[in-house]
Amino acid sequence: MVDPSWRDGWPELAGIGLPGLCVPEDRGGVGLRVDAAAACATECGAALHGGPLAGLTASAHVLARSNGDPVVDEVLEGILVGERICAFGRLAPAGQHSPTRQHSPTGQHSPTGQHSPTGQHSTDNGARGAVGGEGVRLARRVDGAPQADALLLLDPTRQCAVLLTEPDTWQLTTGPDGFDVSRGCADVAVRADALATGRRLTDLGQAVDLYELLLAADALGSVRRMLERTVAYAATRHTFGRPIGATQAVQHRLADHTVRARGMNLVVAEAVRRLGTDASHDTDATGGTPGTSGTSEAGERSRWVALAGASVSSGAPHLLHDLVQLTGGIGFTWEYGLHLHERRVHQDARLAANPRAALRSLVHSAGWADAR
Amino acid sequence: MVDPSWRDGWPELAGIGLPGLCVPEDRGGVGLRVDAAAACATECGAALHGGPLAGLTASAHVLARSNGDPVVDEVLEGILVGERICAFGRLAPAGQHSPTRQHSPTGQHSPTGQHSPTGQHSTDNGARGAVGGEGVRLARRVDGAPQADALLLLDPTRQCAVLLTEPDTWQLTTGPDGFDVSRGCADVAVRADALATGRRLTDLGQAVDLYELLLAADALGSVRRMLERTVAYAATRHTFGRPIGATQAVQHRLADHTVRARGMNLVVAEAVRRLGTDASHDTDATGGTPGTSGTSEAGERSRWVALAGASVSSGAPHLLHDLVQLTGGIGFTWEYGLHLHERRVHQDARLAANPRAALRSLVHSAGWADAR
Amino acid sequence: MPADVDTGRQAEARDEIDAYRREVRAFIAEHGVRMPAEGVRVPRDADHEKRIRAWLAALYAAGHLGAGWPVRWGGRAGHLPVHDLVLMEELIRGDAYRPIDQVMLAAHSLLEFGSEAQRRELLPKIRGAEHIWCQLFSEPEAGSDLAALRTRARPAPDGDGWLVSGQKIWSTDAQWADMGILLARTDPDVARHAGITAFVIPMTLAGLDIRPIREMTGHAEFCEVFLDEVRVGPEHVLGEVGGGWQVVTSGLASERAFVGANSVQLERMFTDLVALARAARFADGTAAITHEDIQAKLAGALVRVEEVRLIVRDAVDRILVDEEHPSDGPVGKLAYTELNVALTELAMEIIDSAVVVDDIAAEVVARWHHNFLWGRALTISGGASEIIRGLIGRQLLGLPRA
Amino acid sequence: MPADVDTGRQAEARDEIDAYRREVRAFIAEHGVRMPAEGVRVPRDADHEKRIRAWLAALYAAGHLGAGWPVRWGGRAGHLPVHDLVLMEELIRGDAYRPIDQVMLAAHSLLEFGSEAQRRELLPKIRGAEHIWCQLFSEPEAGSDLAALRTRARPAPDGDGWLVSGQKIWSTDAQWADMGILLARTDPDVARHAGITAFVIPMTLAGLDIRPIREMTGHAEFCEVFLDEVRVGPEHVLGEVGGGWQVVTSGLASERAFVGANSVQLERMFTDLVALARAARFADGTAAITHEDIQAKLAGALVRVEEVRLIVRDAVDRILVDEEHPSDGPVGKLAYTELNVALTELAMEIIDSAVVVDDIAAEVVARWHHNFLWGRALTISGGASEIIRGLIGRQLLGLPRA
Repeated sequence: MVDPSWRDGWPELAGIGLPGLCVPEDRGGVGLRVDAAAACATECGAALHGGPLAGLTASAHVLARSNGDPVVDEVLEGILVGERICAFGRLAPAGQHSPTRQHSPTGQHSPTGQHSPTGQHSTDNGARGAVGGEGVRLARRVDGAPQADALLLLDPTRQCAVLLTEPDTWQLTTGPDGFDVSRGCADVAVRADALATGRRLTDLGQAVDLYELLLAADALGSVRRMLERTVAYAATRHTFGRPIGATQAVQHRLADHTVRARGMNLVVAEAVRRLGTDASHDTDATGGTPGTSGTSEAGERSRWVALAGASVSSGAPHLLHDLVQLTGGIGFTWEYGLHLHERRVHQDARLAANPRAALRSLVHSAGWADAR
Repeated sequence: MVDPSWRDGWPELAGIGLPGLCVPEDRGGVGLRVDAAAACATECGAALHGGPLAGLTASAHVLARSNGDPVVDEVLEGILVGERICAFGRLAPAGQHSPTRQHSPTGQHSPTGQHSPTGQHSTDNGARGAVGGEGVRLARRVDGAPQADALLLLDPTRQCAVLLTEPDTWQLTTGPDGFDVSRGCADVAVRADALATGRRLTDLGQAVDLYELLLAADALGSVRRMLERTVAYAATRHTFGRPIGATQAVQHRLADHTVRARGMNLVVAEAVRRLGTDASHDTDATGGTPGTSGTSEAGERSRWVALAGASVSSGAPHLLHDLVQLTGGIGFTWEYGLHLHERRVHQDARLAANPRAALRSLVHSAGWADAR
Repeated sequence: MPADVDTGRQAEARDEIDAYRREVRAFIAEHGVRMPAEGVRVPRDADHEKRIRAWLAALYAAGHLGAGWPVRWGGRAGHLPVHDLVLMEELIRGDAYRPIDQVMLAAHSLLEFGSEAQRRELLPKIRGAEHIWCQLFSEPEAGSDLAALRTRARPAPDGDGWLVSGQKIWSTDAQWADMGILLARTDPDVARHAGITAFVIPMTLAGLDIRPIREMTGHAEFCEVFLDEVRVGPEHVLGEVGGGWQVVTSGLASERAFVGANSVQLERMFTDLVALARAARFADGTAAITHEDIQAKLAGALVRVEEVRLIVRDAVDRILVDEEHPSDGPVGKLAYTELNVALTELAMEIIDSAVVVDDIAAEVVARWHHNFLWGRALTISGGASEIIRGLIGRQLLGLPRA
Repeated sequence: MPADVDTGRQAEARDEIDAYRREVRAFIAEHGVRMPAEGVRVPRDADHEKRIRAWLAALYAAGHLGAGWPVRWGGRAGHLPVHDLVLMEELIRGDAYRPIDQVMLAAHSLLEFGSEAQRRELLPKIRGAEHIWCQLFSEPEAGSDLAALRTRARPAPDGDGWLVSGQKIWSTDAQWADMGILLARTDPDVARHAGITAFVIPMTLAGLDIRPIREMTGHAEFCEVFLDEVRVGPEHVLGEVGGGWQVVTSGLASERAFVGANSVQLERMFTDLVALARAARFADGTAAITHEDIQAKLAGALVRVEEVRLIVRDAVDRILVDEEHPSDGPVGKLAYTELNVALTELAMEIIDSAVVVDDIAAEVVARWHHNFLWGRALTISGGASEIIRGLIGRQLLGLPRA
């Protein structure tokens, strides 16, 4: 269940800098502290925190790169003090996959300040699927949309983002993402006229890389916490007269999982290092990197973000699902909570369409897709 | 190593019917006994027999469907008494992948009766790659070619097969298939004029299905024999004061392998049953089969052959490679022989370009490749 | 329908089986109560429960359930074991509410170990669906290791009964069961498997506290059952005092015959997987199924599905002619439940990787979400996979105990 | 070059390391002897052996090998542990013949446990490559369980020496080694790990019979060594009588520093995998790499390669600053050797599925054939994966012994 109280504690976390970890100091943040942002995301994952940290960090990062627009500045300031939630999403191509039922968005839902205790944004049946029509654009799987009072939506076809601050210009529908019960997420249908008049931000900085990397870091938190917990359980739970952790069936799998988790952890850390490091340190004269074909620095950073996304999204779900097996019946209960992390880790993957999107990104950066 | 004596014992095996197990009785065989052919192939795999049973069975099956041609009849009779070896292969599309070096086949090699003890058909460097040129067509990976005195080559573009009986019209080159040391295999370059004048057989019957199914059955023999051997080893080999088969790390994997091997076994048996059964028993009014889209009986048979090929070729190599691990250092020696089965099982896969070809065949028969 | 029972060794009886299949199918179409969404069997409300009981009673009355019982208890003379499998296959195909495992187990146990009085009282109430049964076997400290159970039945101070105290867990359907088969330790001084007695008890006895457990699926299909000085008498003993272990092992064997129905489950799951791959779309708008990487995964899954369907059919073929090997049940269970998990993981990978799943397939996605979580129940309960691998190692491979 | 040592914590010493790397690279280019095809280290013939020994001696003379030894034994004052790794990386990249594990282990053991006389006699001969060493540790009944060794050293009837009898196996390079480190049981009456003594012996002693074992790769890199009443004296004892186990465990630790070179091996293997996928063609003439299913497998492999390269680098970073955790070596070994096997299996799958591999890549295919078979040596020797998982379970996770 989404912890309904996360908004209550949010201003305090904002006070120690959370949403501004990738905002320059002169814009009120703490600089490009990707390491700190990733560490916070990992802790949020481990704690099943209800906030959309990855999207919020990316939004703040973009807003901070636009200077002098009072509307933008106001949202940024609201984010930095923990009062505003600006969800981060991606517009689907115009007209794509719109269902046949049409329903013009009327702004029945003003989600500001609604903290749904279940993470399921309830919509009536009429509103569900009310996303077609000429006058509407869709953004799928917008994390934090049910709690958001602003939206920053990437328009991939125009390489820019649009900031929306009027909740009555969009409408939410729930999708299969209600599977994750620790955070709120929804599809968003936006009025085309609002998109046309919204603030258009063209300098995205490293927002997309940050977003995807922090999602991987979030899932990593679940893996770490649940692996520790399962090791502790295995050391104490007895069956057939000995701790289950003293059987090879359990011990050897925990060892394998630990090695894999270390690998995920280090790939995420390396991506963090590259994203947060001054560019002048990146080149090295003495050797090549597998899978690259002489890419740019920005390309190499995105490649490491894809590696992190692929590593965690391909490894974490299976690892957690096996931890349920190793925990046995207790692990299968709602109360024990392993499933809350399973749900969350799958949602982290979905928000970036991983693992496949990350793997395809690696394929493209390696140039294999151009092979003959 | 190819057992150099397999040809010596071959007439005796032919005497009990081996090469004619899929030849009608009125042509000197024992009928379409796919079950017996598969059982023999499995035994040959288990025993690392040096003969090209799958190809020979397929060749004999095709030759038996052509009646009244004395050249064809002579080869068939020779096969059935174990005196002649007619290798079975597939012509590559004309001009495809021909290396740049050109060398006209001169018939330096008359492979008849040569039983190479290493399975490596030695060719001089000049002859190696002597497969290009206008006047030449290639057939890759022809099992038994080094021992063959006749060739039956499928021409996929013309849906027929060509019988060649003059060894000086083709030339062998070795490829990476020397990896399998229990049988002889080579690429064959055939003079185009010989292809034009060779006997053209248009009724292939179930030759291709038979060939691929018997290759799967051959690999299954290796799996069964080596699994039994490893179980017996694990029951007696002691380390840290107990049999290694009494540790979960070994016992549980052997259990998993046993289950998987049973699955392979049953899929092969089902394909055998369908290939060898009268067509009238195939249909059933009460339900559908996953992955099919209402195919013909012949299509359904080929689908089961593809299932068998995919099952064994995707499962057997990894299973055998893990048996080496479970056997430890002794399993790593040449003498212990696990590797001989590994090499053979990979070769069985290669002769049908599996596992991928079989999986693609399943994709096509299911109609997924046509999806939008 | 390659893994249907009628295409196996029983081919000679094909016509009779086909006729029975048609009969069952018609019966289900006319009277069947739909399986609730996502396979949760616990009734939603009193009306739902009433309809379920009526449907189960109808199955008994028509001779489809309990057909293999002795004729004097309602069995049908011409019944063949294969009919049970045909019934189960058609119930699954028809999405109808299925007979309840524990009830079938209770009937089996009563027929095998029950006293004449117990049979006379209890068997008709099973046929009438007046009695739903649950098992009170597992305990928090005795899951896979059932012989470690601690629930104690102490002789009642006032005479010829026992006072039972302890805690049971994973009791399916206990929240609406009328009767339970209870295992309790009557003699704490003998070795693990001895000293355990089976009782058949009304779930209304004083001192029973039944608490549904919410599982990670969000539903509550299992219960904890607390026993606090529950008074049971000699009339509740099933079989011999101290002979509870035989009841357990005989009961486990009785469930294996239905393993054949797993074949139909796999068929349905695979169909759902293909439906998902058709509906799931990537960022460029293409359907997942149009991509060679997804096609390869589907084809690989199909191969495993056919392997396991044949493993199941092979076991069923032997069960039907009473040539079962002790490892057939474990092999079938391990193969089915582990493949089931692998299929759900593949489905989740496709869902995760999709930008959107066509709205029309929302139900498919919801089903995969449920199956993904529920799949772990199958690899944990009824003998965890880790236990089963050991059983196979010992019973089939003849290896020493690990 | 993300997993090279110089991009880790040692970034501050970057310039110095880069300079050393250039120096080593130039040295290899000028003097290096090529690694024989398929990585087999045993010399082909006398001339080959002569060139190998000269090359190894040159590495010592130039201060690239043995640089970390105490200066009085030939070590170099400015040596940093990271130099060893740079050396090994460049040797692998340059395809040059690499230093021999057992020789480095022998040097480490002599420096740690050798008497002054032993060091004075033997260390210079290592530097001059006059002495190649082998290990006489494993036995047919004592592989993973080394403490079970049975080779007996009985007091010689005539005085202060021993007569050693037994059988050793898996002794790499024993067929051309000049010296061996031998483990034998001097006291059969004490527990497994005690009572074992280490000896340093010339491989020319009477009673030694050395038989190369042909491995499944077709090569013979290991030997069996039979000992029949081999006479050894007190001067051959390394360390304390009965203190052999310390020599073993200390030696194993010494090898871990070179784990970093595995990162370069993985880099090269992955390059080879891509080369294979470009050269392998399917029936329609298309290259494997053009298909999305193969691309997905390559990308998945790349992710695992980068994970394991970082695991290795992470361990090396700690080793270099002496903050190693006991489990770092096992974690790195398990991760590297198991991924290595997985990569070879993927390569074999591509080869199997191809109709033809472009002739130009015949060498790539041959390398994969060798690597596929050889890969199992890595997961079996030096602690089988099954042993390593237990070590990790106990040392890192703190779980009880299984």
